[in-house]
Amino acid sequence: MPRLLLAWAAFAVIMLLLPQVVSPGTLRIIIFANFLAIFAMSWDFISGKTGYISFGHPFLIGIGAYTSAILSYRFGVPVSLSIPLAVLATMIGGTLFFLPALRIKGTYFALVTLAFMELMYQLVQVIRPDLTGGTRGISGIKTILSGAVPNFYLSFGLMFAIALALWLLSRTRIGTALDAISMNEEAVSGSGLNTTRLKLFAFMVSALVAGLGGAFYAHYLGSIAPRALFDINFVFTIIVSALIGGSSTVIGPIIGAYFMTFLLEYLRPVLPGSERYLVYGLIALVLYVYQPKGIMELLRKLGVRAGGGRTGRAGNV
Amino acid sequence: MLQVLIQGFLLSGLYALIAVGFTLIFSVGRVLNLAYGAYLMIGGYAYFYMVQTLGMPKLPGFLFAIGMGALAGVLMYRILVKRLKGDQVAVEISTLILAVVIQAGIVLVFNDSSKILHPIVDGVWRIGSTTITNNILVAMVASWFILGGLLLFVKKTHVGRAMQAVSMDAKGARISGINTDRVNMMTWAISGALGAVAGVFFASYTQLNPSMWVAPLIIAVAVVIVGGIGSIVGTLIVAHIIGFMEIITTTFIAAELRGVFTMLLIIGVLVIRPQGLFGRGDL
Amino acid sequence: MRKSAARTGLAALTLSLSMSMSTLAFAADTVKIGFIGSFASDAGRSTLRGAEIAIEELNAAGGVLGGKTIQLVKADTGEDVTEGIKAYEYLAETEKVEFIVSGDVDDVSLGWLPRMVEYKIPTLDTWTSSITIIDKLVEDYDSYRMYFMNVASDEALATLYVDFGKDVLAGKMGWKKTVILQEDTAFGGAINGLVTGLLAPEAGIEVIDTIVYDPSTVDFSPIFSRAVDSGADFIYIISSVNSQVVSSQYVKQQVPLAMTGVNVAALGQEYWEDTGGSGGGISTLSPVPSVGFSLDPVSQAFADKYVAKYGSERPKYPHFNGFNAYFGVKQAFAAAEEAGGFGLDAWVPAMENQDLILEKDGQMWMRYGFWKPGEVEERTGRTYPHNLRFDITPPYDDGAPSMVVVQWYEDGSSKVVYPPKYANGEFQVPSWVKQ
Amino acid sequence: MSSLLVLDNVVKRFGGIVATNGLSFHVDRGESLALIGPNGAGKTTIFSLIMGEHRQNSGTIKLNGEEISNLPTHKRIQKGVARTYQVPRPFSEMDVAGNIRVGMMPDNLWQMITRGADPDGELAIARSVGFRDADLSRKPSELSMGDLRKLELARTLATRPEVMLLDEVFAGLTVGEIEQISHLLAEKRKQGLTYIIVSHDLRALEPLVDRAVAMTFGKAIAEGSFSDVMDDEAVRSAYLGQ
Repeated sequence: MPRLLLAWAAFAVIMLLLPQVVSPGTLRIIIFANFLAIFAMSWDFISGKTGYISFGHPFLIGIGAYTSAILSYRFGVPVSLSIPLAVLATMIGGTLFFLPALRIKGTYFALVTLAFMELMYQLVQVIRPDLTGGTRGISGIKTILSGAVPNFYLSFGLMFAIALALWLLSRTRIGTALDAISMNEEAVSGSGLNTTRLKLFAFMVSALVAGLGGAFYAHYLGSIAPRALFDINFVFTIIVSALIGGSSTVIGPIIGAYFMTFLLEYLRPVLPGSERYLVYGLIALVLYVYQPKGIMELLRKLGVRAGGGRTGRAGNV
Repeated sequence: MLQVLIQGFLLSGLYALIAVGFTLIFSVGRVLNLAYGAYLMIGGYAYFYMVQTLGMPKLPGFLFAIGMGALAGVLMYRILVKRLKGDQVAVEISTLILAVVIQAGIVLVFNDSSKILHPIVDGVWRIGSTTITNNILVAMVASWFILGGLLLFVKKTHVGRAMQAVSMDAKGARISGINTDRVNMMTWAISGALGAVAGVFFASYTQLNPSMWVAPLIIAVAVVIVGGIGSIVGTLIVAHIIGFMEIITTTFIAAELRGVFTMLLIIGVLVIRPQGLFGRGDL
Repeated sequence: MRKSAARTGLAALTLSLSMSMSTLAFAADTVKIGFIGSFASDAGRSTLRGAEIAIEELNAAGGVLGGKTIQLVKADTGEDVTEGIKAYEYLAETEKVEFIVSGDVDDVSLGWLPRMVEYKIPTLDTWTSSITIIDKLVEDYDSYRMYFMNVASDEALATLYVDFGKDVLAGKMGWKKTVILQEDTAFGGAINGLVTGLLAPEAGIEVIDTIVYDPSTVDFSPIFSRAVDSGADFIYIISSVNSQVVSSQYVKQQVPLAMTGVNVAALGQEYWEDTGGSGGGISTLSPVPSVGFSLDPVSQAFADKYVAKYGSERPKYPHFNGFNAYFGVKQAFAAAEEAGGFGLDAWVPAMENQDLILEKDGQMWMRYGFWKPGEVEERTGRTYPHNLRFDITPPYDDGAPSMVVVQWYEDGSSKVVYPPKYANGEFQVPSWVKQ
Repeated sequence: MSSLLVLDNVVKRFGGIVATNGLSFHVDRGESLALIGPNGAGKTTIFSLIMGEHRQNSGTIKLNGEEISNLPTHKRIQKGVARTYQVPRPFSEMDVAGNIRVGMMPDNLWQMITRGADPDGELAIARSVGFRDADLSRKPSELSMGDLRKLELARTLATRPEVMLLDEVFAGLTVGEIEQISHLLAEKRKQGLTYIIVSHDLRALEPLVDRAVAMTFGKAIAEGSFSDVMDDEAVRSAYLGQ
């Protein structure tokens, strides 16, 4: 435990020194990676941990982003208030997400969440476009900080705090119990635990993270649009980040998010046109099919080989 | 009223056609093929390329589209699904990624702009203010024929019965000497071919564009969820529920709420009756 | 595992360092400008190529700002809002461009707009026509002053349509009632609001029903049935998303009612090819210059050059934003020459003063100029800072009209049918519509 | 001795099939009971009903005099019942210690977060079912069938049940493993654990129980000491008739 904490601290120190060495352009990429990492961690807390696969995670992120954006842009609510309210709204949305999970799981649950996202996409445009900005969304949302370096620190601080909190949480017995749900839900209730309450807890944590991430994301971007948020390509990026990194770990989604973001960005100078998305998708596909457990597993295997067959415990990080 | 009836039947026929290939994979392979919409796209673009770019006659164009769809199905099965060995989540996610890849591929080859297919059959006729194009009529009739043919195929032929057996109990089928791998591959090929046919009709209704795979996928998902997996007849019934609901919403309530009701129906059915309206039967 | 993660991090660091080094190498004798837009769409490509031709000409004529060569950096948005923001950041921070020309749809422009305000990079939009952006300049000129839009904003277009309604639809065709078919988008809502408010008082055309539809509608037959049953004389369509679907289903179903309005898909020469010829009889409002529009000699020279260079690849003929990008980039550099660079305090007023008048047959044909802040347009009584200087008062001697009405005939040709000054064809209804 | 678990006139139908048909029996504190009967007699259904995995159509199930029929599974476990399954279902990616940890957890989110695991307690339970200390870090995939049964017993015991329902604990085990488990159960019985056990292995069963209930077609047909039940006419014919 202390050794791993040290590793976290080292990670933080390296990242905090980063603006000294890399260009603002790179920092901007990292900012997006940080937000993607937050979303992927949020996804993973429901889907990786409890095994309830969500195909509609942008539903939660979108509630967070839209609530804070509407409150601050339309009603002049200060960001310090609009973000907590957005998180609250997202958690209420998370309860909606949770209702189907009481009765269905697996594929059907995934499809309901997809339907939730689609519904949200349509409703945002139809209901009160004077508030949501309809199809065009809202532009000119108040930003919290400006400039690459401050925003890097903000996004990294947020991401790091969430990651550390989730990591600490997953090391408690509740983390063990949630992992157990993904393996065998009946046996968890057969161990005298209220799985409904545990799942609700996981959904609330996930919604909290999604709401927090979504709200800060909106205030970082300065603009939101339904087409960018409630989009199957966004779902794709979140899920693939979590899986390619390594599901049901905390570090995994972070690695995955960084990998996916940098991959797409570093393809830009080489392939400026639409070939970029093709190559990007193909790499994701091949990596996923080759190693569904993700980069964490690859690293673990490498570590095992290098360490002469010692069984690594990287899986618990 | 007559108008709603006519338009309802026409649209529902198309929806049934779209959903049936998806149902097939879901009930036989027990996996959700999120790249199903891509078959429609591949079929539509293949037909467009042959007929409207190269100027070939319609029939070879149609056959080419079917072939491409079947090929896509087989490749998907061989390269992805088989490798993932029935891990449902892995198949869902990898087919989702694949759909995004195919979309990027289509953008690359055909560019981003929407394309319109000529009607496969020309001509219109009119009942009151209702216009019926022969094209849509043919799509509906074709849909009925294909669904009927599929039903016969599944019930009467050897391969069809093998598919049925696999859909009920894959392990049992394997023990009783059925080559489940081949049956699965056949199913993927047929599903791909059906998707391509649906794609040509769907595109001749609407348009071709690189993100066209999402809408039919959602229709297929809605039909399968509301109906419950399996049953070809169930697919037909639910396609009509959804088709008529859309027409009624558009005509009497508000045209912009078209999709909202479909989504609410999916969520409602899944939460209240997770097994679907017609249960989770076999093929 | 820790070690290897650190190693990957290090590799990423060196890679990004080497990238920023390479960008420095050029700095001395080049001016870097950026293109942001969708590479896969016809309109996006038109913009890019328009800008490329302008740059080629400027470089060939001895360079800019004391003999520097212009270098163009391209960033694809894929018509995705988030990718648009990343692309803008890439141009601004990794490539450090001095000026950006954009060719993309409304929500993508609205997406990167806050980045523009932050980086303060002069930006010219050639496609987006969203009045909401111009409104931001009205409200907060100082923050947004680096923004220019050289296409008439959507609000201006509605006004021209009302004139068309009065002169042609009511005047010539004798139509008195219309049903509006509006797609459920912000664009649709904006146009509908303006047109509905003006049609009855100004053109004497009554709006008897409005049908708002979902742009992803598969089957339009119930919608057309409702329109036909409404008893209107014609359908007024407002469609910017998936517009081909509406018009091709209209043609395929041979809806027995004339249809005119805004159909964005019909703005490019590829419309005929893409609809496989099933797009005849459609008329639409179009920005200037458009399909069927007869060009002045300067614009024609550009179009010829474009066709010679790119004529084998889609789009074979520039869309309106191709012209806008060509002239806009030239104007941006002309302003930069005057201002001694792209510093906002000098460049913005210089750009505001740019005024390119293109003449045909001895009279003003097209005009690339901008409304100045505070300058009131007479007819609407409001200001349009940094929007293309459009003219919505006939006989349009003070500039180009905001838009023209374009007609696609059933034989695949297209002409401008309104306003009379620019018209080279007649407004027609499809052959299956009984008069 | 008070009756710990009492089933009274329990009826359960699945569609048209009657799985238990007015079944009544009880088990006293400290007692051990065998539930025997041919395949399809409804033994496993009884366990499911007691655990709340299915709900009976009529009849009552009382634990310590309290009706538990309307409680969800986890509440019933908190009241003191627990079961093992015919096919062991461990948490596949957790080691032995982790599996036991889940069983030991209190059903209280706050305590689950704030209080850490109890490795000594886990070790004690693991040892009590015969695991060696080194086994604690092994994964289920590395365990033999006998060890999986032990793991299931350990996880179940970790919930500190008053009465345990043991479903086919000997199925799929080698002779040596059967002996081991029998020994273990005998030990637990001595310590005062109450259990109901279902098994086809009647020989292994006999020394482990105080009393037996024989059932067929969802009904109890005989009750009494193990040997009396086995000698019963009806029981013989039910078994032979099969």
